[in-house]
Amino acid sequence: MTSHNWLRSLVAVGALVAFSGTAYAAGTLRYATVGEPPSLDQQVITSDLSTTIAHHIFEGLYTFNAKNEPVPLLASGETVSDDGKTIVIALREGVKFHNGEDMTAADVVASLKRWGEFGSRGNLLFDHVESVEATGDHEVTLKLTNPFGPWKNLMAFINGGPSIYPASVVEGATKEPIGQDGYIGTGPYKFSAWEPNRKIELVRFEDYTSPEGEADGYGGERTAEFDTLDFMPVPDVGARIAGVRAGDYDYAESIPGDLYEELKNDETVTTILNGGPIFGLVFMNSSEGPLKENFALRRAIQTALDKTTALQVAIGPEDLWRANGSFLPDGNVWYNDAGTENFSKGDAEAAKTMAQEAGYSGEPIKFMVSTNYPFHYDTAIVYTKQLANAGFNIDLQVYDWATLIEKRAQPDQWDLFFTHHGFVPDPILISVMNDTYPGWWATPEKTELKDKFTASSDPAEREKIWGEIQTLIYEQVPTMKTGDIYTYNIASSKLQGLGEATLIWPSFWNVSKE
Amino acid sequence: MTAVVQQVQDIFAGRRLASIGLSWLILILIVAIAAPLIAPFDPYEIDPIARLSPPGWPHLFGTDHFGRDTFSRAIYGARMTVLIGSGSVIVALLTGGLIGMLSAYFTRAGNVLMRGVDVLMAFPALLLALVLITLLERSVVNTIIVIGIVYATTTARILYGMTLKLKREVFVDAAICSGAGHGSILFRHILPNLLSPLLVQASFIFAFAQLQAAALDFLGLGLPAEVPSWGNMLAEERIYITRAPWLLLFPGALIILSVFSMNLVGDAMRDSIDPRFKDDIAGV
Amino acid sequence: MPLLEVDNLEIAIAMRGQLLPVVRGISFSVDEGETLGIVGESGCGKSLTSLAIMGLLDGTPVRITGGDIRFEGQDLRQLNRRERRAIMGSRMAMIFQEPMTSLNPVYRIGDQIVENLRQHQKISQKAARARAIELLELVRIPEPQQRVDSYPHQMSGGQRQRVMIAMALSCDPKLLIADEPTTALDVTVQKEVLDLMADLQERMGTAIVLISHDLGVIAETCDKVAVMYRGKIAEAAPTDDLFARLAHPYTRGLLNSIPVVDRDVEWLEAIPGRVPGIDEDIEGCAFHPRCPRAQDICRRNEPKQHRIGNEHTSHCHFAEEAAP
Amino acid sequence: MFAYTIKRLLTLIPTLLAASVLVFLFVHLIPGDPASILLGDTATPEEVAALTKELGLDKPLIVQYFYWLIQVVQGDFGRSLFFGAPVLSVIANGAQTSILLALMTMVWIVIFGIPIGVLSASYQGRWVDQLTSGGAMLFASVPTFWLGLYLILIFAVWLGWLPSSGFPAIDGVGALGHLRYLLLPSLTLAAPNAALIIRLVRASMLDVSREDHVRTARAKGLHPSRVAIKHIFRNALIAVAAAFGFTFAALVSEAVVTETVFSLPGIGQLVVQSILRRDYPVIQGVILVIVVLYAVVNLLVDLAYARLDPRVSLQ
Repeated sequence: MTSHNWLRSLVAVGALVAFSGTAYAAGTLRYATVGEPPSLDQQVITSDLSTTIAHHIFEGLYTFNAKNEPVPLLASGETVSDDGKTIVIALREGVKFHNGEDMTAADVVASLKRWGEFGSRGNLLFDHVESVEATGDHEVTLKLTNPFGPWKNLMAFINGGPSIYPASVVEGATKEPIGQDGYIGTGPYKFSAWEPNRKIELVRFEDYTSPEGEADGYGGERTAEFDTLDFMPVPDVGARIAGVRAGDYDYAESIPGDLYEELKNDETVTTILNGGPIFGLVFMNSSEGPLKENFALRRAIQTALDKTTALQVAIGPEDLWRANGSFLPDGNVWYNDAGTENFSKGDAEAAKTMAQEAGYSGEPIKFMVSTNYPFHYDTAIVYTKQLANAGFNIDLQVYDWATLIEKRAQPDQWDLFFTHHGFVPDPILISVMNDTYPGWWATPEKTELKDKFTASSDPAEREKIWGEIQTLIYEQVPTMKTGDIYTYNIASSKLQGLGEATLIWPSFWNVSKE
Repeated sequence: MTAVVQQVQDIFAGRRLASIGLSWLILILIVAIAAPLIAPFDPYEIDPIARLSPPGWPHLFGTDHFGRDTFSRAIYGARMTVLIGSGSVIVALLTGGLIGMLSAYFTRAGNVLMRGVDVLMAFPALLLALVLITLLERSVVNTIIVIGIVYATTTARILYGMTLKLKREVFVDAAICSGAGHGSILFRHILPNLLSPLLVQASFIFAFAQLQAAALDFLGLGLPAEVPSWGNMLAEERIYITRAPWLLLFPGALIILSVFSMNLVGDAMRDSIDPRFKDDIAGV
Repeated sequence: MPLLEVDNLEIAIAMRGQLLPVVRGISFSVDEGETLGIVGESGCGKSLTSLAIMGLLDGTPVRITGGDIRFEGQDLRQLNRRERRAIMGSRMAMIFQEPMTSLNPVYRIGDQIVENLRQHQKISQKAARARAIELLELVRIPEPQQRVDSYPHQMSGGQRQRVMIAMALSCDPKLLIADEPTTALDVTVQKEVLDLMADLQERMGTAIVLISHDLGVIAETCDKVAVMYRGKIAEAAPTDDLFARLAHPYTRGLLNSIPVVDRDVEWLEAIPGRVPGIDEDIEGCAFHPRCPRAQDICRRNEPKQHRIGNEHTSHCHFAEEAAP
Repeated sequence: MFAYTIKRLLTLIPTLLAASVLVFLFVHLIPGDPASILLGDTATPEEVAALTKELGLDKPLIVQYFYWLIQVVQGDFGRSLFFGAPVLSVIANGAQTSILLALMTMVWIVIFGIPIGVLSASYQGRWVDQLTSGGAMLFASVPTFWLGLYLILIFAVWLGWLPSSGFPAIDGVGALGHLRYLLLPSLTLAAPNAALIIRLVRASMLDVSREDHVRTARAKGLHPSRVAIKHIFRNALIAVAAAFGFTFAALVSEAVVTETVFSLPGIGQLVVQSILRRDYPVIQGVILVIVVLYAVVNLLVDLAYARLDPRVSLQ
């Protein structure tokens, strides 16, 4: 019943308008996004949508390969001193910015400084940085206060990370995102236009100098096949799906799980699993309310939940979710099943007794969830029913995302709230590790383990400490993981070079259309 | 009572379509009242194994993506239809009606009030709903209030016009001459004359409230998502249009049939009332 | 051969699924230039008769169920719609009771007259407009050059009725039907309009059928009169003969109920009872329940037509003795 | 006429002021603040507070209101917190889509609505009338988005005749082909509104056909179709014109649902997204633009009244 593209251009209907011709040249990629990104200033914005677009424009010193290991991008290499406190990074030469300027150490230092002070994740690294200076036209030296293992991962994680701008753009920048005229990077595409609610257009950067080496994940050679990339906000999921099937879009993101089988055997569409799964988190309020220090009550809540059922309902087909207790997915270097026996007991009776022992006497527990993310809401509905069966008095409060974020910052407004977390290459980046993140988990045991974890730079030792941290999480339950969710995107079957799975943010260099 | 029955027969005599519409509405009312007795399943009960199963036994209308029985939710949806319809009518006629009538009667204050109504009317209905809902958080009562306010503006405008007309009628002067106070003139003389046009306006509001509620649900601003209402069922399951078509066909048909019936009934009543007001209620 | 002959005309109205008779077989005729008055209480069928003659019953629930209407020798009921329309507004024309609403409010009065002219005659827009101005002058509208472009709401009731007359007479019709033309006007204007009609009749030789419930108006303007009661002609005669010798108690009742200026009377005489409803059928003479002289015979069988003078007829068993 | 227009526009100012206060209050009462949305999930309260201060949103409401009002009076609606672009350009972008969509929908309403309305009035009671007014009412009972979903499925996905969603900007004559993106959305929007217009045309024509001047027209021996168009419809047009005005105004702002289903970058969609993003300047700007639009449409309707009905004089 589906037709080929040439049929579609023979428009037979419409007394008003009867001539054909597609609105876009063949050399254009049309990407249907979930909405408008807040801004493309990568350093201060953590929205995945923003990175999906912006990582075509801006590049960092490092990036990740297919196995999520950091590889050089704008940097050509680095030497780390024996005491691990001095890092000298050599920069690639002949790299041009979109405004024609050459990239030099001065630009890198200015970018790192602004990121360090104002970047979303800047403090994670710069709390341990003594100084950063240009020690040559194409060489930057970083002095740390103490050895800090995850520095390379943090440099490579572009989302809210250190993307490199020209010094002229980034020097005066503060917390407020840089304006559109400042969107000047070194990437294969450059910013062309932002028509509100209609599209963000990137065009090929003609004199882009690509890193050498065979393409591997985001690393290696990058060639811009498409002339333009159009990112169009299509908030309605139905419109996104219909659009790809009807040939109006070439790629669409965040597609509901229940449609996976149907779309898999629709030959005009290919389904692309997201390599790095996202995972749902239900945070507990550690500063006020019934769950304040009552770890036993929190464990009772976690015991009452049968997370597999919730994943079936909220996500659908088996191969799109895993009831996996470890915070990092199977096959990832940080995978660890420590403490995961308490992940999904689903034992209402045990939970009831545990709750009574923890002194729970039926007072209402405020559970905040937003409708902006369908699977948040669907999972919360299942959890509420399961907790009700286990005798918990859950007051489910449904808000739009903006309201939830604001109430979440006020300790007296909630006890549980539902959010999700993107895939991260290093556990330090998980929001629950940040003491000021709502939920405010900052027990002495946590701080002690956390400091040990960041201090060491030996991977094996860090993995062991992470196991202890995960056990502590299942014991103090500052947050509950709901399970790994493999979101998937759909693309027109005419796109080549996409590969079976994408990393977190789809990339469209080395990709072309038939 | 027989007088009312007789009047109803009069209105619907010779109008086959309208009488079918009326009987459908009566059926909906009965189903709404007896919902707990008729519904085979609990409309909220989640059954992950039976998710998205097609119509058959025991799920006559199939199940939604939570595994909830669509047939039971449709039955409770009838209850929500009656609730939203009558709620919106009451809010619209009470607020709008009073404002309209009083502003026409007490012209000095009335002008200011009606200017206010104009400003409110300049607000497109859905934007008004949008702002109120985000302010008040989603619930059945808030949805009813919002839809009620939306139609209060049009009702106020219509009542304002009619009361102006009635105020100039001779029988009002007669009442004044016989010493009647403002209160009795308004409620014993003017209001009875407004009852039949109000009844017609009510039926149109009842009908359009359903569409407005469905639109709000679609935008994620209407009833809380798990509340069983036809609008919600359409809005929450719309992505399954090809995967589980029954989730959109049954509720869709129910809404269309019910709104169609309400419109037919409204039309029949409007044609039978006093022609003086007929051109006022051209459209809601 | 008379200009208009109505022979045993019957008209009924379709209501609640049945055909209820309104006009129960009336006959009369009008010669060229002659004025016939039809008088009767409202609901006696006089207006429907005029609409039937004019052919305006299409699309209404009223049907002609019997009898013939011959106009200029042609039986109007045999004509098809197109032929019927060719006569309307050209050979015969009509003016109505409510001048305030009889003109289309959104068009200038000149254009409405031009429309009638150009419908029936090959005439240019300019010539038609000039003709319209002449007609306005003919009907004594002041400053016709300006008034031709004014809208109906800018004119008084009397002026509007004059415009209606101008429009009606624009194609020099043989017959003008006037359905209570002056009822809605106040007395002074009434006289002006009636004089105007008489004057125009004089000049153009137009026959007039004047319908009214006011015997005074009829007496003043009509050559002959037909008195209708409940769908039948109770009495018909030349105007002078009728008032000289009344041959039907109903006509007498009508006459007595007109207040006379110089006679001071305690109570005005009124005909007792009311006109029977359309769906009530009455044995014998329809007037017997209200007739002061009703006898047994009146209650049992219907009176046939009695001839009193040469053109004086009456449907009353005691027509001969009913003299003054 | 010109004086009347000026007078009407002057009366618009109090309405605008009232509306601006109402909108400003509403918008700032809604929980949630732009800064936290901009910075996203991992921002700390201090960072949110810093950005709020930078954006000037920490000042008391009254100060913010007057500061904004003074700007608006000078024609500067401020910059969108979200896009960083001036509010007016953001709105203009949306306005083009909404107005084109509304115009195309009005075309369908005129092409389908009026003839069917006149037809069902002329054949009152007969099967034509029952079929058309029944059909019109049926269409008026269909939820817009439900209709839209099926139109997309049939005409875009299965048949592939028309694009399913989106609307590329029309920035020149060459881009007129983009109008076909509005075909399905305008039909979806036209269905319920055409139904209203059909019933209105029918009702007002039936009323007019009972008036005396129509009988006069018939007495002039005019052809029935001339009577129907020149005399009956011409008068009915007065009531219909008013409804057209309101329908057009409603179309521009009520099309939120259709814009969402077809993901058109119109004003309705802009307001919904701006409220979700708490983009205060854009919300306020759009609402004011819509209030002005309503006032202008009302004014045009009144001017049309005066043109159509000589009895109405513009005081």
